[in-house]
Formats: sequence, C-alpha cells, structure tokens
Amino acid sequence: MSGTLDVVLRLVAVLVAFLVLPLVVGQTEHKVMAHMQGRLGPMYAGGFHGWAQLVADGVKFAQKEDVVPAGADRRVFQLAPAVSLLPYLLVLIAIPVGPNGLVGQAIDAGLFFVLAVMGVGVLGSIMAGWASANKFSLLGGLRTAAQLMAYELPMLLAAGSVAMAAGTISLPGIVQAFHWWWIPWQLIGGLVFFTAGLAELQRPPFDMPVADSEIIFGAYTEYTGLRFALFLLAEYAGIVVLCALTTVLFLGGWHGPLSGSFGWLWTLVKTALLAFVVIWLRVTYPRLREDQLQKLAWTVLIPLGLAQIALTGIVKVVIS
Amino acid sequence: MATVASADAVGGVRGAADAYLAAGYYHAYSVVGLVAVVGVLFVAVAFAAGHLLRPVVPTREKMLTYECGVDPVGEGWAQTQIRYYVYSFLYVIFAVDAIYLFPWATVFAAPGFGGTTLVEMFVFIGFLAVGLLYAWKKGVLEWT
Amino acid sequence: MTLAAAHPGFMSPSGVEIAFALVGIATLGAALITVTTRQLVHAALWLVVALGGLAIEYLLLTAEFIAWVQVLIYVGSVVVLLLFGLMLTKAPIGRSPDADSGNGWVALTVAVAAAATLVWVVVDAFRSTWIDLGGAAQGSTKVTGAVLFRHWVLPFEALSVLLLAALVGAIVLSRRGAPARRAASAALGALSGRGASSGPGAMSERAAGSERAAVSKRKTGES
Amino acid sequence: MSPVPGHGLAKGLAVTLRTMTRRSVTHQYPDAAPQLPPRSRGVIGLFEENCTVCMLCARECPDWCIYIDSHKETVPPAAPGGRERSRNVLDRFAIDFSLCMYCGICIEVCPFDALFWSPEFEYAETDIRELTHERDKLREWMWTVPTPPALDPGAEEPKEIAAARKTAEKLAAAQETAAQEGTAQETEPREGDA
Repeated sequence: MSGTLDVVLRLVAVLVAFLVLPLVVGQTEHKVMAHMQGRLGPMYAGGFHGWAQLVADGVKFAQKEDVVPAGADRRVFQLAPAVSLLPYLLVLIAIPVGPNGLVGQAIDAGLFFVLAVMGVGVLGSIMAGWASANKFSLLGGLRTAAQLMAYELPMLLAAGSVAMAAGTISLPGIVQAFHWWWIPWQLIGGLVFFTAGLAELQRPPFDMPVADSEIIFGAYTEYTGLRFALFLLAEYAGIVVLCALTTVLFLGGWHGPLSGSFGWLWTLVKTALLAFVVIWLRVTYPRLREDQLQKLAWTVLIPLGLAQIALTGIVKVVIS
Repeated sequence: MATVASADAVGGVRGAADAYLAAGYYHAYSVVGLVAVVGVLFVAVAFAAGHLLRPVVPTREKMLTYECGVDPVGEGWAQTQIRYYVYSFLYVIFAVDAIYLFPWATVFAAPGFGGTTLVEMFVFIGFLAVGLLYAWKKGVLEWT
Repeated sequence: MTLAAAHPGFMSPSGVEIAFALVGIATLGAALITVTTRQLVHAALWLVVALGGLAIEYLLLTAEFIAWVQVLIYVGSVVVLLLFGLMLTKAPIGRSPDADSGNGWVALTVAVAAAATLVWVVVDAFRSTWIDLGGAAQGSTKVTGAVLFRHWVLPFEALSVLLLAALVGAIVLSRRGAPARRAASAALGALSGRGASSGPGAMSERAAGSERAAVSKRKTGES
Repeated sequence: MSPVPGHGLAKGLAVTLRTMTRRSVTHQYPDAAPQLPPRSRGVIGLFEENCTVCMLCARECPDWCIYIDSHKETVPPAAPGGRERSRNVLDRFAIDFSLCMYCGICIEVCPFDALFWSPEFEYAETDIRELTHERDKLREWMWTVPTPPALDPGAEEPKEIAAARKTAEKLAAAQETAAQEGTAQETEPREGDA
C-alpha cells in the first residue's frame, strides 16, 4: 500500500512541477526580458510586480473561442497541441532531482528514453502545420521538421559522450558517476547539447520556424485559446526539461558544495540559472536564417560532437 | 506486479549490470505508463473545461484561413523546391549511426573491452565522419 | 505472442501478457487503418500509432533498448521524414481518391505471405527460448552493448559501410542534374513566358515545370 | 576581425546584462503623472470666440476630420442709416479624433488664432464614435492651453501689435498736428514732443 502511495505522490509531484515550473520560467522571461530592454514588464496582475500575469493569461486563454479554420483537418488540428505537450510531461518523470531516489521514476535507459520521447513532440508542430491548411503554417511545419532533423543528431552525440564518461545511460547513474573535472572534460559536449536543445525547442535565436516577421507564428498561426496556450506551455516545459537535462548530464545535478541534504536545491539552482541563460540568449541574439541554422548544425555542432566523443573515449580508456 | 522502491532500481543500475531485475523494470515502465495516462487525462480535462468556458460564435469570416487580413488565394499547398530535404536523409542515416553509441558507451570501458572496442567505435565513427566530409565537399551543406 | 499463449506464462496471465495482447490488437488496428485510409497524412499519423504500439510491445518483452530505438528512429525521424516528403509533394487535406492503385489484392497477398514467412521464421527460431520475466531484464542497453561488441562486431562495422553507401547514394541521386535543372527551368521560363505571370501560382508552376524538365532530362540521359 | 572567436557574442551578452542591472526607463503612467515637455501636442483646442467660420481648417485637413456647420446672421447697422452686415455664426465645430493624425495643419492655417495645441492627452474612449468631440469639449480644452512664452527681447514685434502701435502712433501724430495747428499762433513748436 505504501508503494502505491509512493507512486501516487511521485505522480502528483511531477504533474505539479510540470504545471508550475513552466509558468515560473515564463514569468521570469517576462521580467528579465523587460529589464534587459530597459522596461519593467508586467506590473499589475496580482499586485506585486505582476507576479500573476501568466495566471491572468491562462484565464484569458480559457475564455477565448476555439476557432478551427473551415479548411483545416479538424481532428488532427485539435489533437496537435496535446501531441506536442505530453512528451515533456513524460520526460519530466525520468529527471533526477536529488540523490537516493529523489526522482519521479528511475529508468534504466533513462537518457535514451528522454531523447527518444522529446523527439516525438515535434510531431505536434508538424501536425499543426499541416492540418491548419494555411500557407504560413505549412512553411512553419516544414521548417520545424528540418530543424529537428538538423539538431537531433548533435544532441544524440553530446548525450552519447556523457553516457561514455559515466558508463551508464541511467540518469541518476550518470549523476552518481559525476566528478567536478567532468565539467572541463565535457565542456564542448555540454555546449553542443545546450545549443542543439535550444534549436529543438525553437527558442530564439533558432526560432526560424515561428519567425513572426515572415510566417506570422509558423505552425501555430491558426491556433487560439486553450490550444494555443498548450503550445506555449509545451515550449516552456521544454525549456525546463532542457535545462534540467543539461544540469543532470553536464553540470553534475545535485553535486555541489554543502550538498549534504540539499542536493535537490543544487539541481534546481543550476536549472534555474540555465533557464536564465535561455532567456538571456533570446534577448541578445537576432534570429538565424534558415540556411545558417542548417549550416551551424551540420558544419559546427556535429563535428564538435564527434570530436567530443573521440576525446571522451580516449580519456576514458587512458584513465581506466 | 511487484513494486520496488526506485532507490533499489538506482542501486541496481549502479551495481552489476545483471542485477537489474525485470520486476523493477516493469515497475518503472508502469509508472511511465501511468504518467502518460495522467497526461492524457490532464489534456482531456483541460479541453473539456475549455469547452464549457469558452464562447462558440462561429462566423464565416472567422473561419477563413488567416493570411494577414487578405482573403486567401489558392490552397495551402504549392510546389516549391526545398533544399533542406537532403538534410533529412542525412539525419536518418546519421541517427542510425549515433544510436549505436549508447550500448557501446555503457560497455566500452568495462573490463574485457577497453582499447579494442574503442578502436572499433572509432572505425565506425570514422566512416560516419567520412560521410559527413563527403557531403560537405559535395556542397550539400551549402545553401547557395 | 504465440509462445506466451502456448505456455502458461511466467507472470500471471493477468499482467504483462494481457497488456501485450491488448497493445498488439491496437497496433494491428492502427496498421490496418494506415494501409486503408484514403487520407495520406492520416496514414502517416496512424503509422506513428502503429510504430509506437510496436515500441510498447518491445518494452513489454523487456527489450528496452530496441523499444527506444524504435521511438527515436522510426517515430522521431523516419515518420518525420515521411511527413516532410508528403508535405513537399501533394498532401491535400481530405480524401485523395487517387491514392489507391488498384493493386489491393496483390498487396494483400504479398502482405499475408510476408507475414506468414516472418511468423514462421520467428516461431521456428525461438521455439525453445523464453524471456524470463522474473529474472534480469534481457534487452537493457548494457546487455545489448555487451552482446553487440563481443559477438557481432563485424556486422556492426559492415553496417557503417552500408550506411555510408546509403549516404553517398542519397547525395549523388539528389545532386545529379542540379545544374541541368537550373538551366532547364531558365529555358522553360523564357520559352513559355511563364515568368511574366504573377502570384504564387506562377512560382509553383515554374517549379513544377523545372521538375518535369529535370525528369525528362534524366530519362534522355539514361536512354 | 575580432581578436577571439565569439568575442562579439560575448559582447552582446554583456550589453543585455548591463542593461538589466540598470534602472529601467519605463514611467508608471497611470500611477505617476508623466513629465510632459512644455507645449507638447496632445489634443486640439478651439478658441471659438476667434473663429470666423472661414473653413480654412476644414479644407486643409488632410483626412477631413473637421466638421463645421454655420449660418449667416444679419447684424443691424452699427450707425443709424448705415448698411446691414451679414456675419457667420458657428453652429457646430467638431473634430473626429479617431481620424485626426495630429499633423497640426489646421492650427497652422487658422488666420484668426482660433485653434491651439493643448497638452491634454487623456481622452481615450471605449467607443470610436465618442472620439468625435464637439465645440464645447474643444472649448474646454482651450483652458488647458498654456500661455505662450514671452517673446525674446530682441525679437521682432508681433504683427498685430505692430499694426496697433502704428495706428496709435498715427492717431497720436494726427492729434498732435491738430494741436500744433491750434497753438501755432501762440507758441513755438516744442522739440522732441511725441
């Protein structure tokens, strides 16, 4: 019975994290982006510095009419947001927060599971792009597909490098095996992983698939109300997942000074810092062109990923 | 189905490879399955609640495809030459290659494998790199 | 599945086996819809369901690694490639009445024959092999890696050569006639005066024309 | 170009980070009154006493957002036996601020100084039709128009003052000549008397 309770508690915790953390990231983005641009950002909703802005947004989204264009493929159109959102919920359960089983559910092939499931989310964007019967959406869907194709591989390579270093692909196992000198050792891999992850999430500067100045909002152009909100939630959940994964794989998860019983705090702090970097990059850099995107992936990130694998392999065999 | 505390599963992973028992395995994936069910329920509840909350006032204008306020001309599909299609071929091939990194990564440093296995993988990756270099030289990775 | 049914299982029949059977039925259903639906993109999406069902079947057989390979490679990239291809060619919303070629019965015969052969081969090969659901997980990444790099190194290396060949082949095929195509499209535009017409329709027409020209060029080159 | 690869990228990050640590420049408008520069152009006020219904403003308005109605009245002769005069009387003067683009041409062309820029800017409405403001509202805004700044001491005199002064001078001169002629027999003309 206690086993069942344990599972239920973990499920609830994962669901709460899934619903709260993206909102926190979103609100932070509002404020950080504003201040980086010399503005204040939301100041009214909720009273203190507009802390409830995203709650207000959510209420607004829920009240908006759900428009399905006449020419759209109705069912695929309506299903697409769920397809793009759910993979991130699934991934969240495998990410370890602290030592001694402080994880939704340890999975033996955790790293592999996470990468595989995250790749599925892109199907949602492609479905949305096709089913909207809109030219902008179709282009956005195509660009999404092309971007996934280009950036999934560097992610795989960089993750493979960490798996080599740790000798396991279980996420808690990888953090267990972590030593501080992994950070310089896996630095290139970490950068490749984070960059490729940003591109897979279509975050600026890799937001060509939703480039508003060219194709309105890409695959999400026709969406309104709740379904649009789910797409947005998927994007921010994706940021949380990417940052948490980078933390776990490359920054040593719960390891840190004085990490005795506050290991989980280190994970959260590192994840939050990475999320800040995601926002920071968005504010700082202009959007890459489609050909620059592809070129960056194939001629910079993939060779770097391969080099990192070679480096990891050699060092690992030498020290063992 | 036996339930094993996940801490044991972690311990199993860190210990000998074969200590990872199928019971723990099924437990782990049944939890993953539960999360999937919870997720589907969440989306279903959200959509149902949205259905109750939102107005439904469709008009012909509103249902038009959005093209910046201009009436849409033609259908969404038009034949264009999209060059990054070649990239997707590249990706599928390279992804199949990259998959093999993972089982290799878990064993290559174990006793009984070591340098030989490293060389084997380097040969494998070498072919991969040659392919990438070929694509590069052929101008596939160039846009113009 | 045959084995599981033939032998009173290691787990209680109410557990993994029932799940296996149910997922199997669902997968079969999705596969049937995939080949019978008249909506092209729906077929691809049902294929996702079928492939995902297969991944779950692998998981239930403790073949963890293969299951996630299935998701990563097939769902994550092959289907995306497929959808990509569909969107680049014509993937209208709604039914495509010309999607059927009239070879339905031939296809059915081939499918049944192939399925029968595969089932027979698998059943015959694994007649006395059991997946011990009570013991260690059989298909974990580590086990897969150990087996692969202890016993199957040569096929593994051969695979890389095969993939390289596929890569080179794909590049050669896609690059062939690229300069010719450009010249042909220019000539075509000049001849038919299509360049003078306006709007997005004109662009697509021109692209279609150049495709046709390229195809004819290829044909003449081969003959 | 740059000494280290990625130098430019780092520079960009530094710029945004530095901006974040500085105070933002946003004014909390509805909570804090904005510091408007003197004579800022918010809305157009009408000094209807000066308006002669010449219609120049309505004609010059690029988007035709000024509506003027008037009728003619006959004014009885000023002196008995004189001619009756007709005079334009303003019935309606309205500006549709949903069309107005604040070019200020009407103010420029008004020959009788009947239109002015007012710094008032809080006149949003929830209905676009309510943005057409009638003469009473425009007259009210006139009270918010600041007094014009004093002229530069070295500036040329305003035309109307110059004209008035000239008339006054002429009149004074005429009177003086008349007075001189009257007293010429008695005394010598005094020098420097103006």
